[in-house]
Amino acid sequence: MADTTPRAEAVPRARLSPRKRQRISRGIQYAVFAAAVAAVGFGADWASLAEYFADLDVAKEAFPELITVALKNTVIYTLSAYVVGFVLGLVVALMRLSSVAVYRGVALVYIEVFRGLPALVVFLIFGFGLPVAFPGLEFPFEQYGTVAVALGLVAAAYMAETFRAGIQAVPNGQLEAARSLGMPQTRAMVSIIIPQALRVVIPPLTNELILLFKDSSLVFVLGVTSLTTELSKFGGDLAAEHADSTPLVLAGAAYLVITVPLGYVVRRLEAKQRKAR
Amino acid sequence: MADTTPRAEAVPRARLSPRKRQRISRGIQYAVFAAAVAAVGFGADWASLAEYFADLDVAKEAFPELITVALKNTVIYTLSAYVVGFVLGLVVALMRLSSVAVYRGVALVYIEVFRGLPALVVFLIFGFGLPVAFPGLEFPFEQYGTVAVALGLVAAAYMAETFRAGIQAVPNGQLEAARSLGMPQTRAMVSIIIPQALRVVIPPLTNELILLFKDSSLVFVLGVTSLTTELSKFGGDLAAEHADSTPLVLAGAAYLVITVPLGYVVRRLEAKQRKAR
Amino acid sequence: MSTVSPAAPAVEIVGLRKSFGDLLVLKGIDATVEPGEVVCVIGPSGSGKSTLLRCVNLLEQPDDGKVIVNGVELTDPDVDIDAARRRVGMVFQQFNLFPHLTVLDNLTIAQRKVLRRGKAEADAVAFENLEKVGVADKARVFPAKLSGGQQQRVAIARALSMNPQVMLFDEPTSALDPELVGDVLGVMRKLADEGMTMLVVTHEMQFAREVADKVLFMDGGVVVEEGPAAQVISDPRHERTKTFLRRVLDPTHQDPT
Amino acid sequence: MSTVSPAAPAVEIVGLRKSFGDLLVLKGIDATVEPGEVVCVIGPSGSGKSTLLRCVNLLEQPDDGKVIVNGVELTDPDVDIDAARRRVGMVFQQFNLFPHLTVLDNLTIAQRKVLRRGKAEADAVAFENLEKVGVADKARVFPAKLSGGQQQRVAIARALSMNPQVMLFDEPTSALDPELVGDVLGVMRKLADEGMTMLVVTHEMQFAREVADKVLFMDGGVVVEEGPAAQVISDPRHERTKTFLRRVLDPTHQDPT
Amino acid sequence: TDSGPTSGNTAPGVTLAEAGKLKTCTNLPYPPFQFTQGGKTVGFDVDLLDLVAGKVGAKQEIVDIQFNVIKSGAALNSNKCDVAAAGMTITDERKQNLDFSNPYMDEVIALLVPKGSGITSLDQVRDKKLGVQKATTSLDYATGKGFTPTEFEDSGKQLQAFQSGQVDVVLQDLPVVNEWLKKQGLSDKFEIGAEIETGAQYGFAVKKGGNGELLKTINDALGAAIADGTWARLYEQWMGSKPKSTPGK
Ligand SMILES: Nc1ncnc2c1ncn2[C@@H]1O[C@H](COP(=O)(O)OP(=O)(O)OP(=O)(O)O)[C@@H](O)[C@H]1O
Ligand SMILES: Nc1ncnc2c1ncn2[C@@H]1O[C@H](COP(=O)(O)OP(=O)(O)OP(=O)(O)O)[C@@H](O)[C@H]1O
Ligand SMILES: [Mg+2]
Ligand SMILES: [Mg+2]
Repeated sequence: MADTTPRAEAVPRARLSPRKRQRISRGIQYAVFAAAVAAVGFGADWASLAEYFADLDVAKEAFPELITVALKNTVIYTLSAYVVGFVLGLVVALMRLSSVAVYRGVALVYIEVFRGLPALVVFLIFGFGLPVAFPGLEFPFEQYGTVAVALGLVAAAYMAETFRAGIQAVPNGQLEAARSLGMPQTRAMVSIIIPQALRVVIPPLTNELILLFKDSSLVFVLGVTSLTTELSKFGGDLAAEHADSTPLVLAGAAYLVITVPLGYVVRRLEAKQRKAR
Repeated sequence: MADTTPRAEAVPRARLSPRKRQRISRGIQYAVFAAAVAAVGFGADWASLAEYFADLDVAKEAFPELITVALKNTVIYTLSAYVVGFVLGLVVALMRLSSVAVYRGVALVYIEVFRGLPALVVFLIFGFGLPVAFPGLEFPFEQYGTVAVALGLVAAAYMAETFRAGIQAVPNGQLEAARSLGMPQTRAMVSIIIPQALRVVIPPLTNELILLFKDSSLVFVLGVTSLTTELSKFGGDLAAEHADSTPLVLAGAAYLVITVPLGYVVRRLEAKQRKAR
Repeated sequence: MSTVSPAAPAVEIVGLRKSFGDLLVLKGIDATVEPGEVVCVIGPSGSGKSTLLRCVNLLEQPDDGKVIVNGVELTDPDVDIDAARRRVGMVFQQFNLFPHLTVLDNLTIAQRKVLRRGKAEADAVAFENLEKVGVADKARVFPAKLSGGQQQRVAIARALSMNPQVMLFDEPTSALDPELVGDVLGVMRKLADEGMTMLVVTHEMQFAREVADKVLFMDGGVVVEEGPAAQVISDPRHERTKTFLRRVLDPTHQDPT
Repeated sequence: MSTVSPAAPAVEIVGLRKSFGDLLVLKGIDATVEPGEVVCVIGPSGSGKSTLLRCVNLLEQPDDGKVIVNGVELTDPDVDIDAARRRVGMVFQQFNLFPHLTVLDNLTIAQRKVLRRGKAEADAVAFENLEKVGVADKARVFPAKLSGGQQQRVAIARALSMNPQVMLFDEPTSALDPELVGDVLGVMRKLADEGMTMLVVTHEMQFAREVADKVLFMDGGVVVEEGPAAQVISDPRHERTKTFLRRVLDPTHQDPT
Repeated sequence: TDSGPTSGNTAPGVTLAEAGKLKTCTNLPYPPFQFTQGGKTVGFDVDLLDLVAGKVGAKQEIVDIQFNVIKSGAALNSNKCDVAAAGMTITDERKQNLDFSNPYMDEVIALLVPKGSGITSLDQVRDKKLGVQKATTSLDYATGKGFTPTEFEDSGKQLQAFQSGQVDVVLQDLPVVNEWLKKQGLSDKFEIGAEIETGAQYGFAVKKGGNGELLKTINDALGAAIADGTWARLYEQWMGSKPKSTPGK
């Protein structure tokens, strides 16, 4: 089909060129933003905000315990639970990939239950249900041990899925290449598949660290002393004592100081992996 | 290179053929499992377990309120927060993709803060900090409104990232094809990109529903009545009252009845999408 | 086949330059496609062929130089770029059909939303073009149900449905199984015979030799050699062109580098 | 080139059947590769070529039939399959180099862990084979830094490092840029000249015609036609073979189906 | 650390969860019984139990935990602590899960209302939002009267919710309310509308059937403190007034 449209039908110039149109649209958006800022600026009760969210006197009281006790304990809870979750998660993941059906079944139930329940419910059952039923039950390192196991149980379910996904993310061709060189299954897993899977799981495992860090805010239901308190309870109690949210804001800032950079690292790693593929 | 290895060097038969070796290894694994089951079976105090985790008398008391009040409220909290999070999340996602730098900045800070803080801390600041600072503050629908907004604020941050990822997951070639057919940017977004992005985000959005369902277990910190209580508080209080974990087990089961099938749906959808690619 | 007219060129590219970050990809390209002419662009991977094509309908914004299509300078910042793009059809290596729309809707959506054609007219144009590429029977199915060759033919029909004055093809058969390449090349040959103006990036030397009026050989962001198809492919002047063609045309007679 | 010996065949396939779920992919294949012979398998997509190859080194478990390599029946359930696989080298379309290991380690890991060779010996074998395929200078880099052609040549060298008695190739050049195909085919031609027994799935008809002793044409899970390369490719007997070859060898002269 | 029954205490026969420590479970803040002041937990209960700690040669350590797991016995049964002390009322229901000491104070609960509202009884606030602390006798009392009050995790959150208008009136133990009203600004806005004598009494508790020796030590210490006037002195120090009645008399 020869194109019979007359050449003369020139391309119309836009009444407003895209460049101009964009400039106008952007102007409107800035205006909306400025209006919103102004509304907040005049509407908000700045005096109240400063008094209740940034009260220096109250803030002073929070230190140094906010760091030396609360943040320290939060980090201890998180890391110890991470270790428990990592080891248990690896075991569950291997069970999940086992050739023995009952292991797969047990692992599946474990994962489904612990991913499906709120951490709070796990803590309540674990922290009070079990000890009431079995009065002798004790964990090493007292509070720290109890928290590590309770939080670790929840983390293990997520980590098990991460490990499994990591192993399955290694292209099948890798295993086939290894087997076609005469490597037995176990050797191929150890030398070829697992080293590659570990790289894949670093970002989700770091993400799990962030989630655990936040979940550690729930250990208060297990009961804590002034020495084993963590960030959210410390901030919450001090806030209640003074009827002033400044300590909570400080505790929140302490969380962000850890979670935001870690989140950034996770996204960098993920982007790098996407590019490498 | 001609192969000079003598043909006679036959492939060795395995002393134990792989088939036999596998059968033995599997036998060992089953034996270990049986031993573990036996250890638990004899070691556990079944009478205690039954009394404290499956006490029929206590269970009877939990009904029908477990369903008619607690589960109902949990569902109401979750769904209303989901709606708030969806709308707010969409707005934040569009701000995040805006060409105006301040919008991108505001959206980024919002996302980082609300993803970086434990939901508990958000609830405490939101439930007690804000009302103390601004005594007039009220939400519609009382308790339900407060929870919807508090939980929705947290959900919005995650959903915003989901929406953004969904839009960016549509291959660039789709936008290029649309633009090369003469579609303006907005038209291409509406007719080509967003319909495809919506399909991509269905699994993560369903996942977010599961997470919200679990996070609703934290609304107790905002203060609830026996009419607005939800699953974990209902189960926890009843368990404390009877010093018996059966109500908690029932509440846990109620969570699982919702989260496990939803999780299954998510994985089915994800697998389908992976295959479609 | 070649219907060179005294009118202005269909596509005129003048001093086109484009870099990505520090990487200078197009180092000043000049080229012309006359109305009704078929021009093939060949060259090694990374030489800038796709970038050149994408600059012609402004999927990439050139850093410098002019692109003039049928007398309208697309690189003029005040031109209505959406209106201008409608005159230029583009076919991609990866087809880029809209997977959420049926084949028919793939062909009608831009007609209706952009050209504001009614449903009846848009459908008629769509079917006419689907007939032309031989997949009219697939109008109601979704792209995922089609073979690669069928998808690419639908993509060609989709571009044709906007009544473009020029068609750009970027390696349209590279993603296809060898057995399916022929169908698509057949459609392109038919289009050329009907007088469509075409600018084609391809590795199919036989197609270039038989169908193209002119061949450009690009390497390292410049046009190294340019001339009638028979001459450039069968009797190249430049050493780099010779090496490239020897490798592509006769892959088995060669030692590892 | 063909050095048919009075000894047993290098590969013998008898009545091989394989299905995936309800899909019967191989419907009883019989084939023989003599020592030193090069056999090419051609055929349309989905005809079962890859499955056949993968059954030969038991990457897929056949449902029925026998595979005998150098007198050892691999399909015997009591054979040490890992030991048997070492005698058969395999080269994949997607290269499948180990991305976390350097080129050298890709070549030595199986030698050391499976054949229990010492480091010095494994390195020597690796370098010898890297020389042979022309990428010895890349021994210390990671696969991601290599072009597709270089990766595939490394993959060939990796397989050779296990001193296989037979080499299997599954479309070794299909994932390569056209310009890089030649290097890999060159290496394969050299291997064939040196007397390696090879079973090659390929779409490169020129290679098959020039290098193969025998060509099998498969379609729909059966061997439709089998014979000397020149005969099957230049003068096929069966209609389906003729259609296939016409499409592959002359893609531009064809109407859309 | 030792686990389970240990020796190493000076008082014979008394076993502690952790040698050398008398662990006390409570729910903070609960002024004037237990609350944090300058980083330390102080209060009436704290001082009374310090007497007990002295007798067993241990140092008191406070474990802050939800009140419902205190009253259910779970906190004690799981060895989180040796004794529960949280301004806790002795009730028949709680007796099933805990072994209570002798009472150490009579319980009075108060209805705190906005100043000048004229409210003097619970019956006047039927249409208002009532705030209580989770799992307390105030909650039981209000539910008994047909209310569905909003329940807060601890008295601190209850007060904050009241101050910010999330609830209109609150029900809480009188000593706690008195302590609140000492806070700057609160007595200008709020007042006690009604004092309700429940007839119940406060007591400490140990693990059900698990620690008779400790319970005896507690009762001995309480008896001695009441007898020698220490109890009355501490009462006046923390409650701000002389005791109207003396438990066990
Ligand atoms: N969007 C981009 N950002 C950065 N670099 C780019 C981009 N697009 C192309 N390039 C680079 O520009 C160079 C030319 O790319 P181009 O796609 O034009 O080559 P080509 O000749 O089409 O190659 P091929 O035959 O592989 O398609 C390459 O080095 C490529 O990596
Ligand atoms: N693991 C598998 N599971 C299910 N079906 C499979 C599997 N592998 C191959 N098939 C199917 O078996 C048939 C033959 O596949 P095969 O890969 O052997 O064909 P082929 O001749 O190699 O084709 P191509 O030229 O595209 O590589 C195809 O229909 C394919 O979809
Ligand atoms: Mg290109
Ligand atoms: Mg194949």
